[in-house]
Amino acid sequence: MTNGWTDVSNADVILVMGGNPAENHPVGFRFVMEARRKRKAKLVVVDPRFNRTAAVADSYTPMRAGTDIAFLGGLIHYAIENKLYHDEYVKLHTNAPFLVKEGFDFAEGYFSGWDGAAKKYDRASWQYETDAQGFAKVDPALEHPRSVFQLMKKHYARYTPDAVANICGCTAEEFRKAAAVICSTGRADRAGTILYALGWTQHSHAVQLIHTAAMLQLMLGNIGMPGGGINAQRGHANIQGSTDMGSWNNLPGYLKIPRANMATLDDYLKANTPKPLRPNSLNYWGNTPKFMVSLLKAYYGKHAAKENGFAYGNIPKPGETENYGWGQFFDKMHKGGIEGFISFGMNPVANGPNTPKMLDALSKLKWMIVVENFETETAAFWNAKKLGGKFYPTFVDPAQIQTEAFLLPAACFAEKDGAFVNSSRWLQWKRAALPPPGDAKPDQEIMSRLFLAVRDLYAKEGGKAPAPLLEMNWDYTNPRNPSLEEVAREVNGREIAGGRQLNGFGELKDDGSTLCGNWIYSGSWTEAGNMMARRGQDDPTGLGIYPNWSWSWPANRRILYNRAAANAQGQGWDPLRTPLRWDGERWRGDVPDYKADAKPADYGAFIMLPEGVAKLFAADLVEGPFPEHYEPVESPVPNPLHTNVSSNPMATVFHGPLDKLGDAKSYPYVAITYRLTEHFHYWTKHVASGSELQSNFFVELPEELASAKGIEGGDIVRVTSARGSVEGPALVTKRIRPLKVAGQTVYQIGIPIHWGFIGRVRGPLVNNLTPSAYDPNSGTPEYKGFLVNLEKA
Amino acid sequence: MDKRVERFSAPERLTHWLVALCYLYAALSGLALWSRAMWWLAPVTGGGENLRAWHPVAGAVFAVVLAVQFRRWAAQMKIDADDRRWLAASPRYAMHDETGVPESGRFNAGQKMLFWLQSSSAVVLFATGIVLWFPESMPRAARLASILLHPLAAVASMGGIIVHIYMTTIVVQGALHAMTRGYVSQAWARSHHAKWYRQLSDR
Amino acid sequence: MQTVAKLIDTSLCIGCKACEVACQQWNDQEYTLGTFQNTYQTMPDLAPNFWNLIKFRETEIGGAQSWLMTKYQCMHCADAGCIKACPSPGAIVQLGNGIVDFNRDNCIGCGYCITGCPFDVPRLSPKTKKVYKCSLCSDRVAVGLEPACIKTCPTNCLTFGSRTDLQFLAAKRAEELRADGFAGAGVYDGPGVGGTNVLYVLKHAGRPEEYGLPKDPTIPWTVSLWKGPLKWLGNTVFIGGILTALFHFVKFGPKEEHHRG
Amino acid sequence: MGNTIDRRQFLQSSAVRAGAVVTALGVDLRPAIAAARELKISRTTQTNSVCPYCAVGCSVIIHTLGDKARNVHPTVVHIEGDPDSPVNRGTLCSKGISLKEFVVNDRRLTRPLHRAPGSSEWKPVSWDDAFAKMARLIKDTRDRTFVEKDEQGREVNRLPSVAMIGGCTDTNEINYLLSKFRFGLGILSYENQSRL
Repeated sequence: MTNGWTDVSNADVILVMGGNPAENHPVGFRFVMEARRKRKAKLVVVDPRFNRTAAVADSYTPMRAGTDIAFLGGLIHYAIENKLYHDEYVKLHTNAPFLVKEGFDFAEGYFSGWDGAAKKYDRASWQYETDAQGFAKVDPALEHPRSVFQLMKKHYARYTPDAVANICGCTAEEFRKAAAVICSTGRADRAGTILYALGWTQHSHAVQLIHTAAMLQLMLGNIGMPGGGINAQRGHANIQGSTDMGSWNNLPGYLKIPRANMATLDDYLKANTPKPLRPNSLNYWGNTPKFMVSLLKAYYGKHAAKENGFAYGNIPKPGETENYGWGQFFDKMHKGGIEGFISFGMNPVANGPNTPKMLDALSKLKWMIVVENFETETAAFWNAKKLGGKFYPTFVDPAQIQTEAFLLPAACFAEKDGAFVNSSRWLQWKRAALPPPGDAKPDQEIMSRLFLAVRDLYAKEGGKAPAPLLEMNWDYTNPRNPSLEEVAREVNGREIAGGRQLNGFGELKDDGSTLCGNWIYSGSWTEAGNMMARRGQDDPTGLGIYPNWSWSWPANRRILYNRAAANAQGQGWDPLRTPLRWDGERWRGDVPDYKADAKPADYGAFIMLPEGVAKLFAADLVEGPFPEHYEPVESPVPNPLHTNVSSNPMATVFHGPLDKLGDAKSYPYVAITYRLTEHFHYWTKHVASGSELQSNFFVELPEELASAKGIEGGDIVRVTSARGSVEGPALVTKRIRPLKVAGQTVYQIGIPIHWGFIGRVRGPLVNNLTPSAYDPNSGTPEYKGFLVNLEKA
Repeated sequence: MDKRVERFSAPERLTHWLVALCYLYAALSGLALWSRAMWWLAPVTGGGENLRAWHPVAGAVFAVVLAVQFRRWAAQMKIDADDRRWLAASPRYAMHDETGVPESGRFNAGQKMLFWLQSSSAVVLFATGIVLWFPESMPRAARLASILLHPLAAVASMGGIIVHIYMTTIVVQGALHAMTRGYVSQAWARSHHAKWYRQLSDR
Repeated sequence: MQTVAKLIDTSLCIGCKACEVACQQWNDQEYTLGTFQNTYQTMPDLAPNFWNLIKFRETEIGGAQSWLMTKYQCMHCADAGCIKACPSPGAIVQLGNGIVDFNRDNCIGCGYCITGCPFDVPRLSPKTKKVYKCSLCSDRVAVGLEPACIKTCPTNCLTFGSRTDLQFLAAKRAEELRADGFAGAGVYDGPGVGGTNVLYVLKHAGRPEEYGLPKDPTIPWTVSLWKGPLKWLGNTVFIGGILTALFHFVKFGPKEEHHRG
Repeated sequence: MGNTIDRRQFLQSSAVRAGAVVTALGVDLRPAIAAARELKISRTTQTNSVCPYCAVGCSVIIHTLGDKARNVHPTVVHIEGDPDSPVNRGTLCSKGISLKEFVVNDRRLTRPLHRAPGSSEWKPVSWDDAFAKMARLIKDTRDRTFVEKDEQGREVNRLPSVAMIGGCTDTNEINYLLSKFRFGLGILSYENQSRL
């Protein structure tokens, strides 16, 4: 979230699209209701289903799953066409005035630079036209035909209301009505927010989709504004913190993983420290060396010295173009290329795409370690034939599965301390209330003892490449079970000499004199103590910024890009709703997302970007600098905009025997999977209360389709995709409308997740159906909008 | 000494007293449920929870035994022309002025009326009682009707019973003895049930 | 002494069921599993171990697609039919603050309250032979805590406070809704039962049945008849019967054999 | 009338705490005593925690009974929203309000389990044995498949044959330790729930 939950109450318009907060974030949704009560805010819902958010909305527009870019692109077109965008904001805070190199083009579904043989883009033509110093050229009037603004206007000229209706399946009138409300925020005194969730991220074009939303919000001048922003409602208590601590391609703090071609730390820093693209760009990532060296010091302690590049060599490095993401490594596992697998509290058999393939992949493992509160489908995958056999006709008996499995009992949240980062980026410290049951242990003890056991073997017996293992700093007071407070202090960072806790990442050094486990968390545990455990109630701005409640990354800043809520003079666009303003000497309000002592004109508002301004045109994404509507990998119709390039040409798709894709002839219906408010993910099927609220798996389908198929509510239906099937009772409803798309009627089917073959209540795993197709930038699978068939069982 | 005449056979007496016993319990526990002013009867009849459990059981036994009694007596309870005249003259009967009061058979018209009153109210009490016994599985309309009809029938029934008890224990000396021991004197029979007495003598 | 109340603004209910579970948790209810009923509703009706149910109704009102979600529980009527029907003194009590509470030690399980209730709320447990319903968390209210359902409600759909304050708030909310284009918006508070201490704001106040609420709730006339005229009739019969007998005895005494010819 | 506990009766009642309780609810609460039931959280220890489900980040108060004396294991009797939190202000959703059912749950795992290759069941194993076995398996795999230099001879120090996932249900600190764990071993294939 750029803005956070409490800030939603400052909005005038709330667009909920690709999310369903009333059901999946009911407590967060209270701020939507507050905005409506306090500010008469309008709630606009665009969704394939008339869900519980739509039930209380001011306007609901149905749409076909996977066509969000068309809808949002239509909004951009609508805003430009009707001059509803915030002109001054766009000129000041975005790259709309930047000139793009000659040669950039878009035609017939491809941007310039497409290499059909290699199936990828050469992004050379997507760059800015630069001057002698390497700065981008601009046209402040936005009139140059190669200015980002003009290129964007041209790109979205095709996204007329009729075109949107034809793709999305709503009527042009419905689109216009929603657009009028949404685009009403393109004024200085109005702010609109967007709430989204997995309905946007689970597509083969997910990142582009969110880019479109960001573009729309920038056009409307809503980024940085209280009551604005684009706000991802994340689905797990610490999915944000977990992401902040890195994934296969990131080190903690979003430092990029070193690649094989970056042999030394210098190579790495050269490749990953950006240069400013405008004279007034603060370019904060220019501090990358401080962050990286402090991280290496935290990792390798005394083994990290200037002479050895701070033990940089110990960090594992993928090849330049290699991908070690979810789709790739499970595919590799499926092909027998992975021996061992460790899962700390995740259940890929349930939550990963294409369960039949997942089961097959796990059965090829030599060993597997699962750390959990409850027995999961993943832990017991080897028993899937017995427990869920009907849906896995080709899966083998346990006797044929040679995987040695460990299922380790872990403490649950109430039995551990530590910090969770919520969607608002608030690090909230929690305390342990009781010891774990029986012989269960906290994860840090399990992990540490396992790590130390391996390390002991290396110390005793020697072995291959012991250095990365032996030099990793595990020097905690109790290494077998480190105190999380001690770990949190290390994450915050300190001066190595003297041990003073740092006040923030501004104090980090690139000479090895500071250590810091995650630079964006620096400031969370200072000499003043644990900032994450603070319980202050004050809200000095009255905008729902609670600076003394817990601690927010970065630097306790609550609204990201808050400098953009002010104009060139540093005064708020809306004087009644200004998180940050320049009083002539200093910035007042929220912690400035800006250099604290710099004048308004000194720098661009987007200090993390080399441009210094926000990017409407973004060359970093693999499938193009402007988002384009591409159909899902499985689609009921060819792309109405360019039939030959129907789905995302860069989408990650696998082609093994278990990766089949279906066509509209055999699988005519569009399916989406989603959560219900009654359950949490695959956990509450173990919990009595959730089991009571919704005991049964079911399939939601439109009345019209049901009557055509002779299905009545409660009849058992079978849903089949090219990968697998599920069975359950039908919930027949008016709330999913048949849609007219490209001249034909398209039916959508809703399938809630939450059940599995282990639990207090059981049901089929919906990922039996989903395709192994992923977004190329983020690696998220396409759970929204794949094809199925439906029949009465 | 007068010759004795058998008035009620042993099975008749047994049924009557079984009915009476069940009735007494159902009536007392029912009175506790009837009004909070009568709640003092609840401890007497076993306490709230027990009386809730036992009242319907007593009612059910009452209904079954009453059915036996009904089968035995129904034929003798037909109202004939004499009975109608008897009823017309009943105020005088009540004031012990029996001129013009026709002679009675085995049961006089008042007793017959009581029989029919008790039998019909028992039908209502039983039907509505079943509903009130298992309210959770009964339709709301039935419960709403029963909650009114059950006490209504009870009131009617108990009104009759008050008269019955008063008549049989105090007004008509010897009646109680007839039901306890089974026989009456010829004089008593002749005096109270002349028609019946003649039938017996004719036999 | 102020009467407490709960306000349910149905226009703010998102059917999240937090109130259902809060009730279950606070009252340590046993959870049960349900069978599929072609609805999102947790169970078809209230149950002895389920005192607070959100009713889900898919409907169309004025041509607009609606999905109405209405919390349903004891209404804590001022003139409570359950109390009227209850034979066991102290089993159902109306506290000074208006809460209609059960004291299950005194409950005899007759179920009359179920019939007496205009809203069909109390439920008899076949297991314990006692009747159960919402107590408006009288134990929490006693120590200054809100009822569990109200505290947990994320959207402000539920509000707790004095009845007077909430009547004011409800009227204001209804007015806001009318200003928002819901001409039929209004407050539902059961005048037929002397007002309920659970107030509803409905967008379509003229059609409470759409929400699963009875149109004009009153104590059933059979119950009123039973507890009113019938009681007097009965008392007359019983007392009159006995008095008449006494009078008769004194005036006429027993029959003597010689009366007859 | 007899069913109403009126103010006088209340004041006379010996079972009732003394003192006026007029709270922020704006309601005089004194008459609302339910003598039949003791408030179930009146003797609990309260611990501040955060809901482990979605990422709204609702603060919760965990009520435990049991003073941790030698033979006493505290147990959770109730979990409720924390009114101090600006996020939830005491409110919780249907999942959060029933967290007790998650913590106190007869389906919780309470001892390490091991499944031998080809077996069709779990067998309990001691922690020490489990750690020894797992460490041996990890070392064998690492020694066999670790890549110090790629085909082009560049130092890469990676362990491509082990994959690891998780962390989104755990705290920052554990996630940080996980990063040390995996980089120590050389694991690159690492993902969490944000990928899904």
